[in-house]
Amino acid sequence: MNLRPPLLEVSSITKTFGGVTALSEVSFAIEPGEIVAIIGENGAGKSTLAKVMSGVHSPDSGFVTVAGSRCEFRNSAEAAEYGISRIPQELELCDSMTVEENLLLGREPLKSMGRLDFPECLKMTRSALEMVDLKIDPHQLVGDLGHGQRQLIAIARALHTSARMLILDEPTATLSPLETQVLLHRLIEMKKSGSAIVMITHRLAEVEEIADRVIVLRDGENVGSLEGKEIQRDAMIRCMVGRDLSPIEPEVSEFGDPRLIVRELMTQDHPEAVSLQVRSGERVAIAGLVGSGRSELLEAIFGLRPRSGHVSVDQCDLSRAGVKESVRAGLALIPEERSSQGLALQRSVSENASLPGLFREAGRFGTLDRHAGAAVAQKIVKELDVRPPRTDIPASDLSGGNQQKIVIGKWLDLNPAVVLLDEPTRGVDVGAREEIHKRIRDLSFSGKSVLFASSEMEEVLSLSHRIIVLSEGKMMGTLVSAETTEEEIMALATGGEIHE
Amino acid sequence: MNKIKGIFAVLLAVMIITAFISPAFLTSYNIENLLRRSALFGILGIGVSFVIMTGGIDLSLGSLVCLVGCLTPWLIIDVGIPAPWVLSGLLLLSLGLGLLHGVLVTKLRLQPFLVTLCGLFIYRGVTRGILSDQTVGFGTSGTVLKSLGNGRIPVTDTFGLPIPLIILVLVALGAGFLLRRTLWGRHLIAIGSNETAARHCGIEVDRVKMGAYAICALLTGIAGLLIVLDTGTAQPSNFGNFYELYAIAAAVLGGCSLRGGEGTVIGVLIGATLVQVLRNAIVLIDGIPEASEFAVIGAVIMIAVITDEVMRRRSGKNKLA
Amino acid sequence: MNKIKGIFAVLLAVMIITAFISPAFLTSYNIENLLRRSALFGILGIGVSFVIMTGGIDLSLGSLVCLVGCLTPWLIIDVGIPAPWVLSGLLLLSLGLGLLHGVLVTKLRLQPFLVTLCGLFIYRGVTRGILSDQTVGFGTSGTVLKSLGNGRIPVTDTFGLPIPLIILVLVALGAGFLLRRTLWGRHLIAIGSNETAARHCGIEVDRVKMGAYAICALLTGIAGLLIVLDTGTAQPSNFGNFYELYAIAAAVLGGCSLRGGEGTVIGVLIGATLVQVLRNAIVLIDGIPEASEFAVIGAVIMIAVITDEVMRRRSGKNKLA
Amino acid sequence: TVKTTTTTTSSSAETRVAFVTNGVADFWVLAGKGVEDAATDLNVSASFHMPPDGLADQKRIIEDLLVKGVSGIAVSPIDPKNQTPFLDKVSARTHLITHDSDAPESARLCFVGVDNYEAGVLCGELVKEALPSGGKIAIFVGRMEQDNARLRRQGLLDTILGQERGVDAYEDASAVIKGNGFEIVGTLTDQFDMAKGKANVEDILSKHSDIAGCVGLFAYNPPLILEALEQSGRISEVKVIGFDEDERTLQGIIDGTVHGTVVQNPYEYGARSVAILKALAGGDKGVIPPGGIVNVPARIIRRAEAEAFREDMRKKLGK
Ligand SMILES: Nc1ncnc2c1ncn2[C@@H]1O[C@H](COP(=O)(O)OP(=O)(O)OP(=O)(O)O)[C@@H](O)[C@H]1O
Ligand SMILES: Nc1ncnc2c1ncn2[C@@H]1O[C@H](COP(=O)(O)OP(=O)(O)OP(=O)(O)O)[C@@H](O)[C@H]1O
Ligand SMILES: [Mg+2]
Ligand SMILES: [Mg+2]
Repeated sequence: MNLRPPLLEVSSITKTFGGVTALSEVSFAIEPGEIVAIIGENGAGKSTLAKVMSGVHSPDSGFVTVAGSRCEFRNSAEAAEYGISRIPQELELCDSMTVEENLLLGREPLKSMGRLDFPECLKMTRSALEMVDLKIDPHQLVGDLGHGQRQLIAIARALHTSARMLILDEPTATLSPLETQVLLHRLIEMKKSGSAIVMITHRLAEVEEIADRVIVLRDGENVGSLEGKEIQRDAMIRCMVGRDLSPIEPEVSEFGDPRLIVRELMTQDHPEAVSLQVRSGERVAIAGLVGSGRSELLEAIFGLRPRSGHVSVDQCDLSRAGVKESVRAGLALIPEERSSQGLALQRSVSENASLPGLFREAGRFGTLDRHAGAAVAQKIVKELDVRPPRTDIPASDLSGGNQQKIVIGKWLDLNPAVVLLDEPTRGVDVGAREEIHKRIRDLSFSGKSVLFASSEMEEVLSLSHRIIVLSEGKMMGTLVSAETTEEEIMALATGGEIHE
Repeated sequence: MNKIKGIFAVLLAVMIITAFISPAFLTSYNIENLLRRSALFGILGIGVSFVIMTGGIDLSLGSLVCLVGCLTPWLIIDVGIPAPWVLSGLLLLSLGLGLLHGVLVTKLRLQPFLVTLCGLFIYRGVTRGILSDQTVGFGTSGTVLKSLGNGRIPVTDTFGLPIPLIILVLVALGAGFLLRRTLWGRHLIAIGSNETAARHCGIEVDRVKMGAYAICALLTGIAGLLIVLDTGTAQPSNFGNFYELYAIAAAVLGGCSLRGGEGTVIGVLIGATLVQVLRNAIVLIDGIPEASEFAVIGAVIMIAVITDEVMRRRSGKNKLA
Repeated sequence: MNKIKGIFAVLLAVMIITAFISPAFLTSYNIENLLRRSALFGILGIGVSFVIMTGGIDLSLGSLVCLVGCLTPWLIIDVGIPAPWVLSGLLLLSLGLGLLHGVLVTKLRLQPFLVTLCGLFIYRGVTRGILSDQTVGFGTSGTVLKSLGNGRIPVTDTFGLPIPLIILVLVALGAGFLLRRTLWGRHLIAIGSNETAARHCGIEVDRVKMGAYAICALLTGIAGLLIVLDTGTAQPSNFGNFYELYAIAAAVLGGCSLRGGEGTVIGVLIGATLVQVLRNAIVLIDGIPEASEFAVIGAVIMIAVITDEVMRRRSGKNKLA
Repeated sequence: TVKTTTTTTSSSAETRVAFVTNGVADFWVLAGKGVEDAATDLNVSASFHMPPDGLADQKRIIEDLLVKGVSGIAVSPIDPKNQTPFLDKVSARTHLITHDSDAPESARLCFVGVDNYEAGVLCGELVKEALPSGGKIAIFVGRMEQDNARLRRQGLLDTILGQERGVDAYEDASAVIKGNGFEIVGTLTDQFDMAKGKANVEDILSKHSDIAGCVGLFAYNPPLILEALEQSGRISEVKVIGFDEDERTLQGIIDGTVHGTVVQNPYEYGARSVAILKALAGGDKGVIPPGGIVNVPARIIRRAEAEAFREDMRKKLGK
């Protein structure tokens, strides 16, 4: 071994928030040309570690060393000066600005006197977009893009900084296999050119594919690291959860009458008519690439977007209904972007969790009890194992995965007849993912209908009975899950492009 | 509660200092006056805080006070319509205008600041136009009616509860109940905290918001009535000028964030009282030049806000990001 | 650009209608007056739009106009300090006050609305206190200096370019350059758009924001100077009253969103011009009672805003969520 | 500098009197000077208040003064007719007199000042003198709803139009009024916004190329008229008639650009009010003249009197 200090080293970092210990005595080091994956259950402290490394949080004790010299970052700008760049778990983009402006934010090319160099800007933008294979007008407003495209922009921005040290916090949670492959490919290239990469993810297949080393966090502690051949799904799960996951019970599927009927549904952005039905007890997946219109379809069914065509739930015609009527008719939508669509982050867990179902507790004139909603919130927190199990803290104090549990819990508690889910297990750890999958299955066993969109092929294949594949808002076909493969889905999803 | 400790401390401090310097401060006549004035501005503050909690703002408030305040004596005395009709008509009008603000903000998705800024111009302009800029008032008549604004319920020989205070208490209790103990109130706060999320939860965002604007305008109308019943006369060009700023200041001092989703009724009352106590103190204490009145008010508000912030930081609950 | 089509259309409509009804509208004397007035309010509008683009607001603007406007003649005529010293001193003072706002907003993390509301009270109070509420003015002296505010560069026999217009053009070009062509401008807009994102991208949020408040106050100071040089006299208790509302209205009409992150200089200029043309039209056109002036202004602004919104919806780029 | 706002010249703490104006203006600053001088001479403690925000503000200040305990208040009611009940309440608690504008129906003990209508008549005479053959004139004023504005304008109109509508009349401010060779093209208000006040003059100049005279009813209006006229180069064509004693107005009279101005005597309002209140506090009701009006006449200042008048005023202000 040489005596050169590692590129970055964190030494016995401890970080607490109020009473909660997010990290305790975590140490690890990373060398140039190495890809380290950090895995762990929700709330294990992964994002906190990423934030400490990139200067967003300062640790209570312990320190960060870059190339041998000890650093105390006061903000992320200072970390950036050391070549450390981070893609946050929740997107941080400027919606009222263009793709180009977002991509170059904080590192705009300059001429003299602080003037921007526009031709150079455009050149850099093009090359950044190329890195993630995103074909998009650099002058489009970011606020007009779908979630997946926005995620790709965040990735492109970080990749293009050619940082010495790149930290990615769940970058692939909403990417489909195609975009994920592009990303992983880029990461390997960067690694070869000597960058160090830290990747946080719950998708263990990706870890197997690219990680040189895996660091496992549990309750804020570094409980082990795996290298080379040890990096295997089961080993990782065991290390993370501390036990094996119970195998899924085999199911008997019997479908009843259609509960959700959608006919000739058209929306503003994708004027392609979509018709589908989901029967009682059935689980249907919607698959497609980033921007294929999955979220848009779900939102349109739910009544969030202006639409034409027919939607009904249990014979109840919702064609002209708004969200409120949809909810009362037994429809629920678990949205994709939890920070903007799912939660009011500064409000308490209790307020957030009880919101959609609060009307059930209201008296004749809409009056509420002093403790209205508290019981519901307690129940959700307990059933979904939210950590820490408190309902009085603001939702922003929960880790990403735990926030997701609140979003799911608050809707499932309403016991809806038809559940629409958009990326249901985004950012959720393997254990909780199984738990959520189990609940979704239970729903269908009790005769409910489930329609979900997911970018994760494993989830699409294992959780659904049928798969509807979308491409550019058009239904490309329907596949039976038991008889299809990932390749077949992808072929359909990219169908539009291949024939071009 | 934590949010308003600082303001409350400053209010207490101002009261103690004034009482110490001027013996007149604690006379029952003065306390009665203070209670009446704070009540009037408290009603305005509570009104606007509903709108602020949704993340909106209402700038039209001062002009609406002008509209209602000037039309009341005009319709009753000059036109000769019976008082009950006038009062209920004008309150309905206020409610309607509030609803209109709500419709423009929600259905046409215009910025609340712009909509109510237009209201600020239009209501004052219309009032001035109708009255051709002439002062109106009750003259020596209408004493029964006027007791709504300046009447009192005697408690001791020298002290009586001003009627506006009683109205304020009712309004405050109602507002508190509405905000904390009804579905509507919870939805209002949810909208202010994250409108998209609220919409995703099936909350009828537009309806609730319209309600908030309507309540704000209605309370403004009530305050406008009480104020003109108290003063007895009103000038279209300056009646209610800047009241929107006093009301918003009271609401914000009382812990409402202009980004929405936060605020307590009790805080707004403390905020409204602080401004009135200050103005009273400036007259009572010799040696503060009246011309500098505004400077003193501004400075004390600033001190209150900073105290508040420092206290909150001390309590360590303050976050960085 | 798309954002201001509606406003521009309304401006054109108002101009055409006025020109049609009143032959005086297109006389060179009137156009000159209009240009000068629009220039003065344009400078204020551009100033405040910097702050609005960061997602903040500046309510102290009218009072700062008062402070600068009243102190200028007082210091020059009554105290007898040489004009160059006074001008540069007061502009420096404005800049300093702007920086102070910036520091309070960023370092103490106070709400901009509150900070500048205190400014609104304090600056007016201080001015009134210093001058004991007396009117100040240049009398018949200071004509050279005053030509900065009311001077003109003759172009034809009857028409000349008002000097304030030239200053405005310089300010507008500077502002446009700063916003669109420099790093600082991009960062400013990014902060208004998403402050956390900007912070995490390594932008020095506090510095940029302080700069925005400083520029706003400096431009306000310049406008205050020019206005008093134009009117020749100023009264502390009402000089500049409500100017913050006119300036903010111009900015918002011109496409600035109060949530920050949006806005164009040209839009602000159109917004400022619209308000001035309206006020001019009301006097020129017979039959509009002057008392209803505000009502007309409010109504036309409302029409402009709605036209704008409708046009934007037509263009189909409108989103729901 | 002059400390005019809360002047407390204390020596004998017994007698405290207060002088409340109807708003903030220079005019009142002179009155404040009178209050101050009288207080020193008569050895009483007098405070001086200018409510900035109209009626509600005036009411608030008077209430607070009662709380503070004063033995007499002199007030210029903003809306005498409607404030009568309130003034009655006040006079039940202290010695109340009115100045500048009267509330004859109320229980006030006496009134110090001149009728604004009379002042308007004087102004009308100046206009007729300046424009013997009539012509188009425009009137500029801060606010029309103030009683002094209405009365001044009515006195002016009645005089130049040769009519006798009297003190209770009100003629629509937006109407064009013709008669007697004169045409009043408009009465423009500015709500005390200086920039608007000047813009009003400019707009009238663009609208009427043949305007013959401009009348400014409030102290700051004549200077704004002069400013606009000088800039447009029509200073020699248009006659300017003013009110009150702004420095610029007086200079204009001396320079010949202003035909003349009507001045009241605010200094005397202040001084006499304090004297009367002191006497009343001492139980001397003899200071109240029969009829209850203490006349402090307004007068006309033309070129001949301007210099001397200005000297006198400066002396009073201690400049
Ligand atoms: N700002 C904060 N305030 C208070 N507590 C916090 C804050 N941020 C994180 N925590 C707590 O710290 C712990 C670790 O959170 P962190 O976000 O690092 O988890 P994570 O491993 O990234 O989880 P996930 O997989 O769900 O994203 C959690 O218990 C969380 O509740
Ligand atoms: N609010 C919006 N305004 C305008 N266009 C939108 C909006 N949201 C989505 N789109 C567009 O609609 C298309 C479909 O987006 P949608 O979010 O439904 O895709 P998706 O399949 O869910 O993919 P992902 O969520 O991974 O981006 C995209 O091209 C996107 O640009
Ligand atoms: Mg995380
Ligand atoms: Mg999606």
